[in-house]
Amino acid sequence: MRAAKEVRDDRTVLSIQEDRIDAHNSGELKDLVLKTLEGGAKNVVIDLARVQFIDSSGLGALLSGYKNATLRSSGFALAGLQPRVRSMFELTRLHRVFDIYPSLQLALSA
Amino acid sequence: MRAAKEVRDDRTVLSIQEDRIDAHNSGELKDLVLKTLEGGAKNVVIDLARVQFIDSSGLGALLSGYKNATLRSSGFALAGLQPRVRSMFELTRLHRVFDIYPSLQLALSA
Amino acid sequence: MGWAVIEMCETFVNLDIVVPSQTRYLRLVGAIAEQLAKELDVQEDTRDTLAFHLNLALTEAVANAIQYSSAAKSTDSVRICFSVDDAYLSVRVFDHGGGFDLAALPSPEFDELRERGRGIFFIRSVMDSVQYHKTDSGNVLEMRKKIA
Amino acid sequence: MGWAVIEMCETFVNLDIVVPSQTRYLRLVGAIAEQLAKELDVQEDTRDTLAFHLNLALTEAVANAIQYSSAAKSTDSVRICFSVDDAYLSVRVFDHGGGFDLAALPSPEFDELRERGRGIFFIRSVMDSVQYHKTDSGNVLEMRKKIA
Ligand SMILES: Nc1ncnc2c1ncn2[C@@H]1O[C@H](COP(=O)(O)OP(=O)(O)O)[C@@H](O)[C@H]1O
Ligand SMILES: Nc1ncnc2c1ncn2[C@@H]1O[C@H](COP(=O)(O)OP(=O)(O)O)[C@@H](O)[C@H]1O
Repeated sequence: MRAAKEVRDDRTVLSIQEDRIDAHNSGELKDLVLKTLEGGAKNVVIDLARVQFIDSSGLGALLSGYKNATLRSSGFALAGLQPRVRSMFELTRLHRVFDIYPSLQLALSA
Repeated sequence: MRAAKEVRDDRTVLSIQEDRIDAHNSGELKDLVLKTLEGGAKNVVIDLARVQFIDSSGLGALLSGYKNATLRSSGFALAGLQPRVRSMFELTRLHRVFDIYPSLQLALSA
Repeated sequence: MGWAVIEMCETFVNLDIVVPSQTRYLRLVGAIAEQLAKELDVQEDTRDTLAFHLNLALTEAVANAIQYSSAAKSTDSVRICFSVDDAYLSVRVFDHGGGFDLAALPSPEFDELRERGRGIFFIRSVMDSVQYHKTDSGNVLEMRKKIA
Repeated sequence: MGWAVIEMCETFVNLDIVVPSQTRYLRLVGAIAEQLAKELDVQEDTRDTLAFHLNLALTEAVANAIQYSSAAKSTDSVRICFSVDDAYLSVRVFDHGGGFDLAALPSPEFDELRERGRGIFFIRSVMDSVQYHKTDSGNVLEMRKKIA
């Protein structure tokens, strides 16, 4: 999984550089988020702007991140969902669970 | 084979509406050109601007048109070759045989 | 005055593919499914959605075939057959695992934030019918989608 | 300061496809070949050319397999196998016709404006090696291309 990590003020941004998240790389995404939280990040934003496709295991990895962040009282937000990705959240009603922003910029200024 | 036929002044333009010419539709291209010549067209221009791919049978269909046109003392020109299509003519040196214009507009004003 | 000379509108498809039982092939399988959707004779405005839905259904089905077979044989491969009969596209994904009872599978509880259990739900959401049965050549998940 | 977290760079490919012996499948076969080229771990700037070349080689090879087999059996299908070993992509196209002697095939005479006889020439132009042999499971045209 290619991803870039960047700290901006109090937020840690993980920008996913893959166009696709599926059972082949969702385990890496899960580990990456977990390590970031274990490293002390208190406000994690996942930028999904480059991701054109996500499957159920990818949603699972993000849910794992969300639950872990909540346990550690860290913020956990998603940004830049492309139409196909957004539809996966809507079908499973997970858009009501996650804190979702149209773009990274809006997530950072929230 | 989807194609549009249009008469402009002394020229008959066949605009190929397919993005691909291969052994599945090259026979139709050959017939189309032949019928156009049999219909009395004296100056045929084939607009290939939409064609992104042509195989050896497609080149064969165009050669058939070229030879038929020559037999009937009709002009026969090609226009709008996309890079992959152009490379096929160059590999077989057929760009030295055909009358080729970068665009339909240039072919019509020639 | 342009006019269409000849137009072919035949719906077709009959494609068999075999890939190793490894998740790295999911992307390729999904891409082939999208490609195939683009070759189908469906309305322009629904083509992209159909492509996405086939990609998703195949990704989920093949991921399951890989995951629930791999205990049985790690050098396994997954076979996928696409075909069109009448107005339906049918896709079959074979696996060589222990199988399961599709009809007995409960719908996911959306309020429980479990990390798994949404694959079949997605397949059911985007396809018109889904069946699973055991055959002599392995188990097969058959997914059908109306395309005309 | 962004940093790459994990990067996977494994070259792979092992794909078997079977289509009916009909020219309408050439487009799909070509598109799958392009898709596959895009999944290979080759340099960005050569990827599009590789995709084109695989599309062309497959289109020509499968067209021949269809044309020179069809006399034999019209309900035939064409099998195509892609695989990577070392730094080579190898593609095999099977046919069930009478076969031919590839080595004895002359190069096309460019000055003669014949309508046919450029298919193998194109395959040879875009691939690094081409072989044809008879096997128990039919004749096979094997094309190899260095990709690393
Ligand atoms: N091919 C299969 N072979 C055996 N069991 C399967 C197969 N596909 C699905 N299942 C079963 O159905 C359940 C639900 O599958 P799915 O909705 O894809 O969720 P997940 O795989 O994330 O658990 C799985 O947990 C598994 O028990
Ligand atoms: N799969 C095949 N089976 C039998 N003969 C073949 C096959 N492929 C090619 N050939 C022979 O090689 C010749 C050259 O093939 P090719 O360069 O593709 O040109 P074309 O098919 O246009 O004649 C063909 O005319 C045919 O005799």
